[in-house]
Amino acid sequence: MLKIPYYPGCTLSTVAKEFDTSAKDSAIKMGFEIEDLPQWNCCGATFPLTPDNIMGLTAPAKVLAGAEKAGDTLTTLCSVCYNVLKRTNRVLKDDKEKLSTVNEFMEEEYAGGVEVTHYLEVLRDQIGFTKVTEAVSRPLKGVKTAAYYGCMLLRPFEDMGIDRAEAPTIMEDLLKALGATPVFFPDRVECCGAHLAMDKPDIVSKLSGNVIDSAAREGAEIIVTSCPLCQYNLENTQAESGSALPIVYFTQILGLALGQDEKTLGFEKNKFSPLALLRYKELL
Amino acid sequence: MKIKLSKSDIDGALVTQISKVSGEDFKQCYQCGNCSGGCPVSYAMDIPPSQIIRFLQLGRFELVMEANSMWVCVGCLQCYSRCPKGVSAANILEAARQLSLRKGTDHERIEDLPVSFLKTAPQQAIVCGFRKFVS
Amino acid sequence: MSRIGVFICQCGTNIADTVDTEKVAEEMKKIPGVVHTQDYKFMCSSPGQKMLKEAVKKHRLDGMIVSACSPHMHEKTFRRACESAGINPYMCEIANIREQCSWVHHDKTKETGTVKSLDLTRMTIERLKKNQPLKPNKIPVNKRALIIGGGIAGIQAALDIADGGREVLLVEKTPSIGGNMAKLSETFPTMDCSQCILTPKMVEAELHENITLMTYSEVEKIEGFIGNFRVTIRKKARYVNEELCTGCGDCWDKCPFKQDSEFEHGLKKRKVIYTPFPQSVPNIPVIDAPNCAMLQKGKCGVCAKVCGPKAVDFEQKDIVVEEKVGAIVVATGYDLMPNEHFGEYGYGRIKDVINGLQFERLASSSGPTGGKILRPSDGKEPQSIVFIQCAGSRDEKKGVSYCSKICCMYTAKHTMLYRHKVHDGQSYVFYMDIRSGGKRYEEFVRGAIEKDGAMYLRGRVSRVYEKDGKVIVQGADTLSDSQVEIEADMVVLATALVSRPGADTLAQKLGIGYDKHKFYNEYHPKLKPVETVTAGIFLAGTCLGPMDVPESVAQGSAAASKVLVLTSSDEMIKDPTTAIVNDFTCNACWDCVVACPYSAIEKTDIKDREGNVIRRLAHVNDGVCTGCGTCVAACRSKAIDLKGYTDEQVYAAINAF
Amino acid sequence: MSQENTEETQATETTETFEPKIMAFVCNWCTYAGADLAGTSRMEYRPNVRIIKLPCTGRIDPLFIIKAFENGADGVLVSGCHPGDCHYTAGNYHAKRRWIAFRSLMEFTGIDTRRLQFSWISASEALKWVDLINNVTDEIKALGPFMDFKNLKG
Ligand SMILES: Cc1cc2nc3c(=O)[nH]c(=O)nc-3n(C[C@H](O)[C@H](O)[C@H](O)COP(=O)(O)OP(=O)(O)OC[C@H]3O[C@@H](n4cnc5c(N)ncnc54)[C@H](O)[C@@H]3O)c2cc1C
Ligand SMILES: Cc1cc2nc3c(=O)[nH]c(=O)nc-3n(C[C@H](O)[C@H](O)[C@H](O)COP(=O)(O)OP(=O)(O)OC[C@H]3O[C@@H](n4cnc5c(N)ncnc54)[C@H](O)[C@@H]3O)c2cc1C
Ligand code: SF4
Ligand code: SF4
Ligand code: SF4
Ligand code: SF4
Ligand code: SF4
Ligand code: SF4
Ligand code: SF4
Ligand code: SF4
Repeated sequence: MLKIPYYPGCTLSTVAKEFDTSAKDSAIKMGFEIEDLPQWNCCGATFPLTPDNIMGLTAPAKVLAGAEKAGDTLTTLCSVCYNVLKRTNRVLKDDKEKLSTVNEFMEEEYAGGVEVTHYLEVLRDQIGFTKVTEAVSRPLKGVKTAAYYGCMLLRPFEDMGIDRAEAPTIMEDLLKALGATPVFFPDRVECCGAHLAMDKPDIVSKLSGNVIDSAAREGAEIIVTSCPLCQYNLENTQAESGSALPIVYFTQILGLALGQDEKTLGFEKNKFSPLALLRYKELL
Repeated sequence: MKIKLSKSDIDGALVTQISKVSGEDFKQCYQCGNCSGGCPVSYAMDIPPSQIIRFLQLGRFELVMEANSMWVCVGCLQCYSRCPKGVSAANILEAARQLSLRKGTDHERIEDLPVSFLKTAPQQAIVCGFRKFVS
Repeated sequence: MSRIGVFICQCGTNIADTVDTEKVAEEMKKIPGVVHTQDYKFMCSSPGQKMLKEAVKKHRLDGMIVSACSPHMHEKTFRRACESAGINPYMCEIANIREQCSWVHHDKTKETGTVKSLDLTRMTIERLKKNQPLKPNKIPVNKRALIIGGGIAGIQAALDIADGGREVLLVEKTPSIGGNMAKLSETFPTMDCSQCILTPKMVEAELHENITLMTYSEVEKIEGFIGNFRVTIRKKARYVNEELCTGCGDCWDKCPFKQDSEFEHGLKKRKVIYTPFPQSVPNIPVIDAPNCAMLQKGKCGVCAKVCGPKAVDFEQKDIVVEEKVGAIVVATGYDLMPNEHFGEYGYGRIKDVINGLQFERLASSSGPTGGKILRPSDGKEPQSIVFIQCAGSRDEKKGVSYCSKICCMYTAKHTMLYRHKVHDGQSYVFYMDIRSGGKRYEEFVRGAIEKDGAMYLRGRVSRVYEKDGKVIVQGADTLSDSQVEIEADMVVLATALVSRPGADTLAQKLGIGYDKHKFYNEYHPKLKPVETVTAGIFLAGTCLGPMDVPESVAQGSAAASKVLVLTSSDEMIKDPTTAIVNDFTCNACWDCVVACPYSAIEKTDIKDREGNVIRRLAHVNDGVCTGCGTCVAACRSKAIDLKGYTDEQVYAAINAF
Repeated sequence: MSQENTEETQATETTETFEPKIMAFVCNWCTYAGADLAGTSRMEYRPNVRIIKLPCTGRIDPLFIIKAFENGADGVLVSGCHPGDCHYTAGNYHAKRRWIAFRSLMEFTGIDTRRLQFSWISASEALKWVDLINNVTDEIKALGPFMDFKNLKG
């Protein structure tokens, strides 16, 4: 079975465990495996935007160095981890001087031989969405599902390149493969407010509120994301505002479609579970 | 506001420093306003991103440092992604934060954060927040 | 008119679907004068046309109607067919039963379309009965061309026409050709030296066997019409014999008196006997008569004494010549808006406030400072310069409403020239918008900002004043919402381009239109950009409105090509649709003369044998008349009519309605 | 419709079945081409109008209009290039001045000025032409047949 080295990151090992497990279980259903790096550390959760900040690159560089031992690709799930690792990797590959400076701060040197991919890319480019459809045993027929991309999965385009930055379809294509009806809504690449949750909750409410309203207006019944912080912000905002769209990781929906036992998918952690809706639609 | 403009302002040391730290050349910006137009939080900023750059072009470093803009910027890169000149307001605001934090003054203290947040929030939010707000 | 053929086209099914063409053909046969009718599938096809021609012969037709598509489509086709069948092409008329009938009335019973086709065909038949055979006007064409204005646009036009093998007369008002471009230092967007690219063209114009230069000359009168203009030109006295002068310069070296140089815009003096600039073409001086001691007071004559070939001639007089040409290109260029418009900017009061052309002279290596940027007041190198854009432009109240189009570009150029010459100098540019449309233009301006560090401020300057040897500029930067004050060493105004003084008088002489800013009007701003309403007169360059060198040159070439087209044959064929005056009924009220938008109607005198004027009459010049018919409707005595659209023809159609 | 049978039908016509005759004087360059375009675009409009093409609206003599009414027109339409667009630069200005004078003359002679309509239609305004013809036809229809001149001519 195809085994791909995998970086879970802090949040997926704790608060967003369901993201991690649903992805792993789904992979097996589709005939591959993602395997935790034997050793890893926090990526820093933010890519340093000032080019003079080399220290900010060392944490993700360590992850990359570890990954290099496990293979030549590294996959991730969390949008932020993906962003930080991919951009760092790019900088280190392009700028040999920076690479050697960073290497001076690490026990194990990184040679620049890793390709960072997202789980979505693995599905699209390595497995193929048609294969995914073949593995589907519980098509999500008629479920109007909105994919919320947020910022980090897509931007900046020249570094991330996963899909068109302003008009991505990778998640919608996956949703289609699962039999669901993707809902394209205007705010799907707008920001949720991210870490401002820490000290400016009112801004987050506003931004996340916009995202939810925008999806709801287009008739979404479920929102999927690939970022725990997006999930957190959207869900919290909803709790405040009283609307009740389930906001889940795309892998949870994937798991459902692949016929995994819904009890293993962690929906109990969601403030608003999609299960009732799916039962109502007689999909479960 | 009245500005007396001279060469020493335009090429001022602090402005040069922020340009160096951010890696951005302010002269590149042509003040089209796209960044401010798309920035999800410019409504909450004292000075919106494009005007931050304008003040830096004019050598008004102190105005930039006094404004809340850098602390409101969420780093979403909307500005940079859509800037027709490839200028990153995000980098510039990060540089402003860095210059402020590198003086050793923190913008947030962990003690001040609500416990509920610390308990439930994804780690990444906390890590990221501290990277942005604490020296 | 007695033998008319009527042909009804089915246009495949395009007409036949909604018009019963057979019935139309039948009905039309009943009209007196119609001797033959026929409907056919495709009238415009070769068999269709052949059929027409055969019918003409067989039925001895002397006129025909084709009821078919719009005349805009096939009128020419059918008239040509007529002509080859031996009847006058203007005896063929089209009834439009496709675009204006079968295609717009979708009634499948054919009732609607047929009724209308009957009406349209009948009206056309009645009209045709009043038609007269017409002959296209043939006008002889004089192949010489006159160019008025020897700037880059005029020079280009002259060279192209001359290269095309036609004789050109280039009339320039000042002592040398070259115009404003001769004053420029380097030129955007490529920054090549203006003199370097212009001088060879000036010399080529001087030496070209087909070009006659008349500098220091002005057009006084223009008569005639397309192909046949008579032009009166005054060649002003130079007081130097052009044949004898060798251009040695001894005269101006020795002349003891000085005046401000027009060419240097007052930044330098010239002698009273002078050439405007060293590369002048022709390199022959003129004496500035009002300031010459000899000519005014009869004392001096130094120049004449030192002149080896004895070329100075104080007795010289203006010469007035008449020239015949077939086409005229007007390329009289522009001026900068005069100083007095800028009270708040201190122009004329503060020495270190100058205009764009003055800056060009400062930057020019052949200029008054040898190419060093030095400020006029004390000759010091300015450490900071403020450029004020839209000075006078886009100022409805005190200046002109339009954008001068090139000042954004030349200001960017000036900041670059300044930075290249004064490395640590800082330039500031106040602008309202940056207008740099054009190939590589935007990149040029960005270069000034990004590479050469010009500080652009979005706002207008409110005032400029002097303080402690500095020029204080107070304006706004709307981008930062602030009032801005700059202590500058020098200020350059990007002054509006305006039309030449006297542009209107010249236009009136030529009979061409001009706008309220006295820029000349093109015939059609998009499709006839270098033509005027007066046939045979063309425009090029900045006399039309602000434009840069590339555009002026393109227009010079465009005008030249128009001239070459016009002079490509000895005769011009013109549509015979022109007005004609009935000599017996015209009572010389001149209503038509006033109404004609083309000044095609002349007031003529009828003289008896002794030469006494016995009557006056309107007379239409076929060469000029465009056939609009405005005069006809204006004439209260019904003494003027329009061939092809006579009152009779129109009434016949109305009566058949 | 030939003249004879128009008169015949008119006698028995009620306003509902009355089909007005409208004469249009249009310039060759703008309105004529606009009307052609309506055809090229296969638009549809009321069949009541008969066009007389002239080089320019400047050519239109007020007497043409009177003549048209005399010959049984129930309405007359005059249309040319937009002001400033005249193929002959200024013909339509002259025309406009003339019409203004003519309109007051019409009023004076007691013809309902609604029977005479002016319009600017460019070569690209096929739709405007269609609307104009439809509207004018409806309006004239509502006004009923124009009898004054016909009776005069009688
Ligand atoms: C400060 C400044 C900088 C510029 N820099 C640039 C640049 O870098 N690049 C660029 O492309 N363009 C530049 N331009 C624009 C450029 O000067 C013009 O586009 C060009 O000179 C226009 O040429 P012209 O032949 O139309 O008119 P002109 O150069 O004005 O020539 C007209 C000629 O006609 C003559 N004349 C006028 N009236 C009569 C008459 N009645 N009878 C006979 N002769 C007559 C005049 O004496 C003159 O010689 C600049 C303009 C300014 C003001
Ligand atoms: C939205 C818009 C609005 C505009 N509005 C205006 C306006 O209001 N006023 C105005 O003045 N201008 C306007 N323009 C500009 C105007 O369209 C252009 O200036 C003009 O059409 C250019 O004409 P052209 O002949 O140079 O090129 P084109 O119109 O592009 O014609 C080129 C022709 O060459 C053919 N061709 C290309 N390659 C080959 C080949 N290898 N072999 C053979 N044939 C080939 C093409 O098929 C085409 O038919 C507008 C433009 C746009 C985009
Ligand atoms: S989008 Fe770019 S060019 Fe436009 S104002 Fe912002 S930084 Fe400047
Ligand atoms: S990165 Fe900051 S400045 Fe740029 S759009 Fe996002 S929040 Fe606004
Ligand atoms: S003449 Fe006109 S209507 Fe007849 S076939 Fe040709 S295109 Fe059609
Ligand atoms: S006029 Fe005489 S002195 Fe003067 S340039 Fe001519 S030849 Fe020389
Ligand atoms: S005569 Fe006139 S031009 Fe000659 S030198 Fe004397 S002042 Fe000069
Ligand atoms: S070209 Fe520029 S400076 Fe000149 S008038 Fe236009 S906008 Fe103003
Ligand atoms: S308007 Fe008629 S009468 Fe008067 S001058 Fe002209 S042609 Fe003669
Ligand atoms: S037809 Fe037109 S151009 Fe000709 S003379 Fe009459 S008004 Fe002038």
